[in-house]
Amino acid sequence: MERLNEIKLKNAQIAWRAAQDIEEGSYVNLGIGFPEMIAQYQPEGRDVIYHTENGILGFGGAPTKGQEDWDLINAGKKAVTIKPGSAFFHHADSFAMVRGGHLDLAVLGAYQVAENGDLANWSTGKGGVPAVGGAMDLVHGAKRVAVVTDHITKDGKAKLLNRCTMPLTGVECVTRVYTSLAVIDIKDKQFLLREKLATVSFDEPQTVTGAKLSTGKHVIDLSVPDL
Amino acid sequence: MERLNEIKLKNAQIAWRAAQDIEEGSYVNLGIGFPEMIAQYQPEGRDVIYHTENGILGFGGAPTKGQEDWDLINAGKKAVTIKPGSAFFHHADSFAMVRGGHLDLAVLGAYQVAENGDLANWSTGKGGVPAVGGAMDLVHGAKRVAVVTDHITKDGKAKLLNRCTMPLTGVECVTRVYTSLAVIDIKDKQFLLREKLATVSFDEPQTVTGAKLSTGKHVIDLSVPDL
Amino acid sequence: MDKTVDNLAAAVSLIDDGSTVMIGGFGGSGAPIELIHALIDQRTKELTIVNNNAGNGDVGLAAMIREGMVTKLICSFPRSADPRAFTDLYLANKIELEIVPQGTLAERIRSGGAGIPAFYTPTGFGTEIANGKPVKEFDGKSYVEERWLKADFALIKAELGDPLGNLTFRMAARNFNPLMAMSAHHTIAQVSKVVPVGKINPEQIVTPGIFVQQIVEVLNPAQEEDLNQCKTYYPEVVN
Amino acid sequence: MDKTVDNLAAAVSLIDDGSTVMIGGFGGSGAPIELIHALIDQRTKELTIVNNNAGNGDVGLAAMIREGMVTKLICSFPRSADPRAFTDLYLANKIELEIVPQGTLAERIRSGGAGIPAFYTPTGFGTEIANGKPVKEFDGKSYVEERWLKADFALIKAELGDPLGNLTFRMAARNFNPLMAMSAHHTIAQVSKVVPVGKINPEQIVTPGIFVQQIVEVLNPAQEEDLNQCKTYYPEVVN
Repeated sequence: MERLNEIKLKNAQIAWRAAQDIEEGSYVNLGIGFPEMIAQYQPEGRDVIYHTENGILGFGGAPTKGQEDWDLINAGKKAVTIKPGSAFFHHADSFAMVRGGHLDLAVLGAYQVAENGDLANWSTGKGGVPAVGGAMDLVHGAKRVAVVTDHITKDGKAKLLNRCTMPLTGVECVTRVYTSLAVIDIKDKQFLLREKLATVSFDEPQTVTGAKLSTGKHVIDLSVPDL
Repeated sequence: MERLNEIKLKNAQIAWRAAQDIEEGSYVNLGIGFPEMIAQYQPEGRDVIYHTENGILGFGGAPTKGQEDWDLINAGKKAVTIKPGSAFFHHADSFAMVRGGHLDLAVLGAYQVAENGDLANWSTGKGGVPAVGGAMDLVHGAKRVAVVTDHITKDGKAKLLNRCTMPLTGVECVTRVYTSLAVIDIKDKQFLLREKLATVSFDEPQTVTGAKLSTGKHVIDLSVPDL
Repeated sequence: MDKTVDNLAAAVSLIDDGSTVMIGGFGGSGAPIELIHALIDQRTKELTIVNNNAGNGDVGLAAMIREGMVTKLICSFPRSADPRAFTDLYLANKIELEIVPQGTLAERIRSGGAGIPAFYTPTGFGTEIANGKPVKEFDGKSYVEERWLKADFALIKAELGDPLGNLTFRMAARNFNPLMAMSAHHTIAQVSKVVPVGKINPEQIVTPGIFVQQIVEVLNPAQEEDLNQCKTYYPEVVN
Repeated sequence: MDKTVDNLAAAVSLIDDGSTVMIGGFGGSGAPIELIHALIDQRTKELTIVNNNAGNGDVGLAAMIREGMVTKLICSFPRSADPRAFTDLYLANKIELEIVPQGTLAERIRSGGAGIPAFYTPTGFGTEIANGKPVKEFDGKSYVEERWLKADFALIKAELGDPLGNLTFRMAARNFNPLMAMSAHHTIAQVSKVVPVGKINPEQIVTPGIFVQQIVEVLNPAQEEDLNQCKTYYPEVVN
């Protein structure tokens, strides 16, 4: 475990890896927080249009400090900018885009992901103030739902499980998970290891995964730059 | 019957009478054809905003011949003009206005009206090509639904009936009927005679009405200008 | 990303026999006449068409129906000044008709685009339109359950369009066009002018590009009403 | 017809204790701070508030909650940079919370305005959000039935407004504002500028006046974010 903690990818590197899979011309929603980083690693020259729940298509990065316009924010309520060709719309139209299957991809964070694609990312179920935002709409709306997450929790527990124990965000919705150790697809209610760090063995990711991690012939190295 | 046919109001006069009841500041939809005439008799100085299903609020009368813009038409596909303060919107928003109860009044034509407020105005039930348009939405959407109609059909049959025999447009939706002989309210599943032409007796309208026409103390003269 | 297509024939070339095609417009206003004529040229068959009406005269949707390309029509009002094309086939039992109240038609199309498989409406309750549909009571009032309407393709008409597919509409030519853009799997927009990306004020975009797959410029588009006043017949009869 | 009202106090004066009030905005963007503060001045009690969030810092909705005016909050995300006002009352069981997924919240509000008493959505199926709600299968997939949401009043923020109530919105400050205008029985809009009737291009009106009952001009409206950066506290504490 300690060894894995030393060699595992940083969030920026997981975000970089997720960014490589986003296709030219895609419409993409990135969850608040960690997933937002993905936009920074969008490969040069690739056109991707980002959607935010609060009614913008085609927003760009943060403005210079002091240049914020608080009518121009993203779902995380951070100030953003707009690119040429952006559009504003109200919340019902925004979620028509989401629920209607118009987004090619949503990338979200996770507390837990189950081998059947169930996702838990909105409530730890431990009390406190619940807050769901747009996550439940996104997981049943976007054409493809991916997750970026550390492979294990801060206290060493598996986040990839047989069944989620925390309240669900959506059922059977996640099809790919980018973790700090591996890239894992979910297909036919199974975790399929697609890529792993060159420095971990085939067995190591399984030791920190709470469900069977199927490995096929096609597992390749998960290779990312230093960031 | 022949006597009634001689003294009965013309459509323009029925339209005039209906126009007098439209309140300052109302949002109003007028059905295709005969009801459209009502707008011509809107009392001077009274602000009324007309809605048309195809996405205009605040349209005005017909343009000068030759000045038609065919992107600026009403539900009857006749060329109209716009007044200052008009707005364009798509069909879902247009019917949100209708179905959501935002229109103060809809005035429609009728084949038949029943004493419980049922309306038949879309299909004679006799074959041919059925066509419903926006009528079914209007009758269950506008805050108040009124009808303008001749009191009897061209071949002398009653249009105000116990029960409609033609396919219904809506159930229990009409609350006032302006006919060529009288103004009749519908309340508690009864026709209540409110106004009648001074030249007809209390009994005459009943003879051409297919349901009980209740008369109270408050029946007044239906008085309209020559038009 | 550039969604512009060079010509009308290319724009409609993906449309296959048997497709469901939504066509924007209310009567002639907002009707994408040039796209419809390109589809007629292509002789695509067995189409299910969704439109508010059933065409007028001898051009546009009426011509498409007259040419026998349409198996089924879903509309609210199949009457017009000159509805012969539809009426003749309908009375001869050669075209199927699904009549939908206009507001329900609009909402079913929007629902298709918004991922709402069904909704309840007061419209049509107690009428033959509700036959066979579930009815449910809410707060003491009865409503009819209506299903979403989706399509393989939408042919729409817009005013300005940019290469990302962002659109504006001219006056009441907006009508069903933005809704059909949302609902169809593949939306083809004819625009009266293609402008550069960034040229349309983002607050004034009515249909964001995410709902549009292809745009084709048609300068000075014809109005169905004008064509019919001139007794235009499409496709032109060649002696 | 002139829907303009002279001042904020007059604009909110109809709002009674026990009302359901929708408040526009997403976080601070599009939040009608000045209208909210006018309502705080009026000390209206036992309100049910519909908003995407639960306020931030010591101004606007947060201040209204802190002052004990809110009995129930219907929202999607009651967290913010500084959510103390809500969190304290919530954890002390002094305010009721109904959590609604954001897209479902938007659609429920729109449905209220559009006369759709209920609709089906995939959102929340299989989660605790669906507890107690009817579930129905369409085309082999399961959906949750959700009800419309209506309100007695809406407080919204717009950019331009004319005396007929026609409105435009500034950038992403649009968010829930047009939907709440549709859904509330009585909509009060604060606008950054009142312009004469006819001044707004009818193609560019986002909320037609039919959805708006009163408008009040608030020149240079405050941004919640700016107020919080300056540690503003409303109502000001007078020594």
